[in-house]
Amino acid sequence: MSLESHLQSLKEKYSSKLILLEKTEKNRLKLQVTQENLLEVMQCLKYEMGFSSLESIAGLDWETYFEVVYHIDRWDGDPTLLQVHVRLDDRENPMVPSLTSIWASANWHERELWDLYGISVKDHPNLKRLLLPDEWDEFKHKHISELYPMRKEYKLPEKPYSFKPHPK
Amino acid sequence: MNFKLIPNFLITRPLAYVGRLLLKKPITIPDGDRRNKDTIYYPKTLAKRQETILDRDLTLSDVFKHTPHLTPNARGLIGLNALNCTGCQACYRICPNKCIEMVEVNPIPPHWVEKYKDKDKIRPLLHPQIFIGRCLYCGFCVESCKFDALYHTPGFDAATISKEDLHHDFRDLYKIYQLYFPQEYEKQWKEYERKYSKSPYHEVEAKEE
Amino acid sequence: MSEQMFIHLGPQHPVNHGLWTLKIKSEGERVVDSEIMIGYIFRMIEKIAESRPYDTFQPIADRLCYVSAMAWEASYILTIEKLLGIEVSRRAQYMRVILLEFQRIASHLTWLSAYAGDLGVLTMLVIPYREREYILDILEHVTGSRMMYNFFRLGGLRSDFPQGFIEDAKALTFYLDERIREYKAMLDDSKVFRLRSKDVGILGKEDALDLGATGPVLRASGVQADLRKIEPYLVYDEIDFKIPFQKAGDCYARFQIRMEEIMQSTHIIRQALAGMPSEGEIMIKAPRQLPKGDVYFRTEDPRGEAGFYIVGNENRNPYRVKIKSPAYSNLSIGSHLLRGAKIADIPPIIASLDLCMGEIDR
Amino acid sequence: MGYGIYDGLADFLLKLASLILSPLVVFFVNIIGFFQDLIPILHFVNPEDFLSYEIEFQDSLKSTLIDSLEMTTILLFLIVNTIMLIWFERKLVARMMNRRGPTFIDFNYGHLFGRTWKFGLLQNIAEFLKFFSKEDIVPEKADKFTFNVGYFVFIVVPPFVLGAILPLGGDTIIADPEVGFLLIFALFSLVPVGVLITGWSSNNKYSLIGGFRAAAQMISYEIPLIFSVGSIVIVTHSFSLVEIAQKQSLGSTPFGLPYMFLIPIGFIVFMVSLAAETERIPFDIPEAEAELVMGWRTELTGFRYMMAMATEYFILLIGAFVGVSLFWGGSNLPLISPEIIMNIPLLPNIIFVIKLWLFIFLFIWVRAALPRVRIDQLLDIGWKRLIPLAILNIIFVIFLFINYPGLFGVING
Repeated sequence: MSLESHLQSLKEKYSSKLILLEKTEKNRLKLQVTQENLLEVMQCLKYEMGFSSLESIAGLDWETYFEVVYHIDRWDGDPTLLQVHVRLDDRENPMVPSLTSIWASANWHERELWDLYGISVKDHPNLKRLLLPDEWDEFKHKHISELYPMRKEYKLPEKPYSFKPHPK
Repeated sequence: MNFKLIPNFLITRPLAYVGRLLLKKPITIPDGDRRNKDTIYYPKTLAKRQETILDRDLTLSDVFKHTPHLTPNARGLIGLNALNCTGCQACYRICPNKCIEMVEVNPIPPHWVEKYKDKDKIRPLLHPQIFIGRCLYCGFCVESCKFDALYHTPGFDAATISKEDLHHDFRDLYKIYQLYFPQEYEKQWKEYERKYSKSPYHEVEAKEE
Repeated sequence: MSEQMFIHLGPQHPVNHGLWTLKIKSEGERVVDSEIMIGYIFRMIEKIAESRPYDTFQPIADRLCYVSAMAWEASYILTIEKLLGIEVSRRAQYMRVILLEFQRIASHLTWLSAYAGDLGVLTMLVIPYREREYILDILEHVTGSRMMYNFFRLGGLRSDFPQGFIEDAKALTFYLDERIREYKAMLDDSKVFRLRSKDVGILGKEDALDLGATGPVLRASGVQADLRKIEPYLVYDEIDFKIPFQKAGDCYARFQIRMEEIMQSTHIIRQALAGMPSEGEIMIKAPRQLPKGDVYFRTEDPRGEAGFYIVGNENRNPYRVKIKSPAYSNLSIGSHLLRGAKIADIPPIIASLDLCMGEIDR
Repeated sequence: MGYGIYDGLADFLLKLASLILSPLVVFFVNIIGFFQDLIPILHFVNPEDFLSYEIEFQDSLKSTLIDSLEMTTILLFLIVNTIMLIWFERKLVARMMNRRGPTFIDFNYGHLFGRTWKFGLLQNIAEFLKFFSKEDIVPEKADKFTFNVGYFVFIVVPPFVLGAILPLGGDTIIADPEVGFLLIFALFSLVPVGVLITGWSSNNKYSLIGGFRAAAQMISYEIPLIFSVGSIVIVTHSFSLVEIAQKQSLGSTPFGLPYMFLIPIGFIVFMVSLAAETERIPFDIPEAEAELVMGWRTELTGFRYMMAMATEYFILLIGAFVGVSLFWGGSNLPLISPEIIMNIPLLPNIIFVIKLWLFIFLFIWVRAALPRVRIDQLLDIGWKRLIPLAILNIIFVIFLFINYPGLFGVING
């Protein structure tokens, strides 16, 4: 199944649901999907198209809305990398369906997404904090921006140390 | 040595491999000055010499006597040739960890005063002060310095007793530069002494001797 | 002894190379279930990358995985060059390939000493470091430092190779070939080593793809996935080399693959040394800003497929840098591999995944 | 010396007591003897049989006086040998890894050919003293009694008691009871019990698993050990090490070959099971550093740890003593008649010690080359490979013994 045939089969099957589908490079595909039919498209990708492994899930905070970027790729036959964008407009509690049922490797990536961005994941097997310590909530219970470090509101201190002039 | 000749019954080949190592001369801690100084690029690697094994058995007490001689382009402590530095703050902007702080030189040195003779106001001379504790030794400041004032020196002993000493003042940097580039230092300092008598960079030495 | 026992292989334990916790629920000798907890050296590097000019992030990209610093530097700089569309001179590309392959050999040698050390072969705990010392020495002469090189620049490298480097590099490759053949006598031919490695931590092909294995772990399960062949970057398409892959999927297959990869790397280095054009400028001036747009570029790191997803937004600081780390996905397989294994098998399985906590915790 | 097992045992116990407390015993025994002559009331028992016993007691008194000096020398040899064994192993394992091993703590043997000649001989003596200064921690919730006494009785005492029965060359031996190496193996089997008790009573999960594994391993490897040695007993009709060693000289076996060449399978089985018995790589699972930290020795610190480590090497040394006398022919060399060796005063002892250290070199050689075996593989090898091999070996030896009696130094069948 070469790259073009992927393109064609995706177009006719989901012409309505896809917002954007294009071929960016030699073996790269870009796909924009809405949050509702993400799960369905992913299932089709995995079982029909043979996109066998999910590489990484990246969260993106565009101040007014969130975006989640999935990288999925296949190795057998004609290896291609598919980049799927999902836009989440709801800023208070953004939510993404979990893909662990399709790709087991999504487990850790989704836990990290929830841990650093606060994008909750629906029916994820064990949604716990992965990288931050479990007591992180008590440290920063003041404001939501303090809770999820990768959001834009969470500012790093400008100069983390004080400069003492040389005693000479 | 080709181990295929030894019949492989359960564990005979590993024993042969280890036995051969037993007979080989053991490698010791490479001595400090194992590099002959004439070639620019000393091949410590095996390529040029069959064995890099030290002929003298180095014991622990010897290690403290020898300072390892690093390669000429080693990226160790940073030295500052204060006479070239014009305080353009290129290093201050480029530093990834914000370790560099520009410090004003209060008794303005004579070569700077002489530069602004005709103008009415003398621009304050700034020199970098590096907090070596946070420094990544990445070398961006040395590359970005257009007046080749900052140098990488193969120095590595930045350990100090108190945390304050980690802030290398421009005088410390000048001393490091002098330690590792003695010829250039002597040449420039002699010529500077001929023109002007004293400058703030050298007060420190006077006090210490 | 059927009642279950909880063993807590805490952060500091000889079996996990680096700081992470392995909680095991074991029944007698067999591991029933295990849970992996990471995040002990979590530095939020992705946030640091967002608050810092894009070209000064490189020394920190070095420190992602301290054993293969050059590989991470290369993937960061290549991603930025792809985003900015910078052309690199052929000589610089050849030089990059040589340095990357040396770094791959050094990383595999470190892995070998960790793996053999866990199995108890005392000699092979020490010998690979002797070879790695020679490689670090060559890299020290080229870049100035032994592990954190910071040698890549936009458009090429910081400085040219020193005089006399080419003969030494070639001689070192022949020396390494000889040593790797000797390792086979020490490890491949010893029955006890095969006894401890064969059929341990078996990973099927579907499981490997589903669980997201990369690099030698994936190739050990029968998938021919090597980015240097599939998405050739730099000058890998002009150099011919084979991708070693096995079907067994156990620790022994991973060992064989890594040894074969070292042999391939020395082969690549020799070809690159021969094919390197003699002139070509080394470095260009870094442009002021990152353009609007995003790029995902992946390179073949010694541990697997390392990728950077960088989003630019007309600013000197990148808007978002997502780091895809191979050891992170390899470690997530851990609990699957350990299910049903024996307690004495934990060290070989964990060591065969070649973990490096710097890039896992980021 | 063969006047009845009971008396032999009494003689051995007397000698053993004198061995451990030899200086005191010598002084104490003399005083009793002296008073007995002065004050007859001490003959509280019926004087006749006591008298006869007394005469025997008198001349055995003289032999204790001579033997006690010999005993202290042999005991000192054993202890010094154990310590130097640790140095020997560290130096050899280091050289097999292409590095130099301990060189720093030693006298300076001068500068020759531009080298400071130092061999690190005092390294293990320094460590020996270091362990004395280390704090001796008893884990808080540990079972105090068994941790203190159980550990000491079962791990440290048997090897030191064995010191009395070990031959050192031709006929220099403290007490040579007929039971010979049966007594050695009997006391060997006490060690796993001690290991189990220490592991269990130190209230630490790791040492518990280590203790169970050690017990499983040692028990399962004693069977092939005794089978392989049994095949020699069939041939030589005696348990005492000295006699077996003498039988492997020029007169009895063809070309004076030791039993290693005549019963090769027995030798291999003996070596493998001895490696497992003394927990050497590739069988040192109980303290497999990788997942069990230090196995059953995790909670031992300071003096305890030093005793445990010294005992481990002492057991290896005793294994080497038994191995050399049984399979390598004690102080006899092939093609050289034993009389020549015996006449030169110290030669048999020197040959024996050289053979001893060669025997230990084999273990160190294997230690540097092989990885550790898993516990279930270890038990597989023990039960499925070694025991059938050992039985096969016995059958083979019996077949040889019946058809070719001259082969094993037994003249008339």
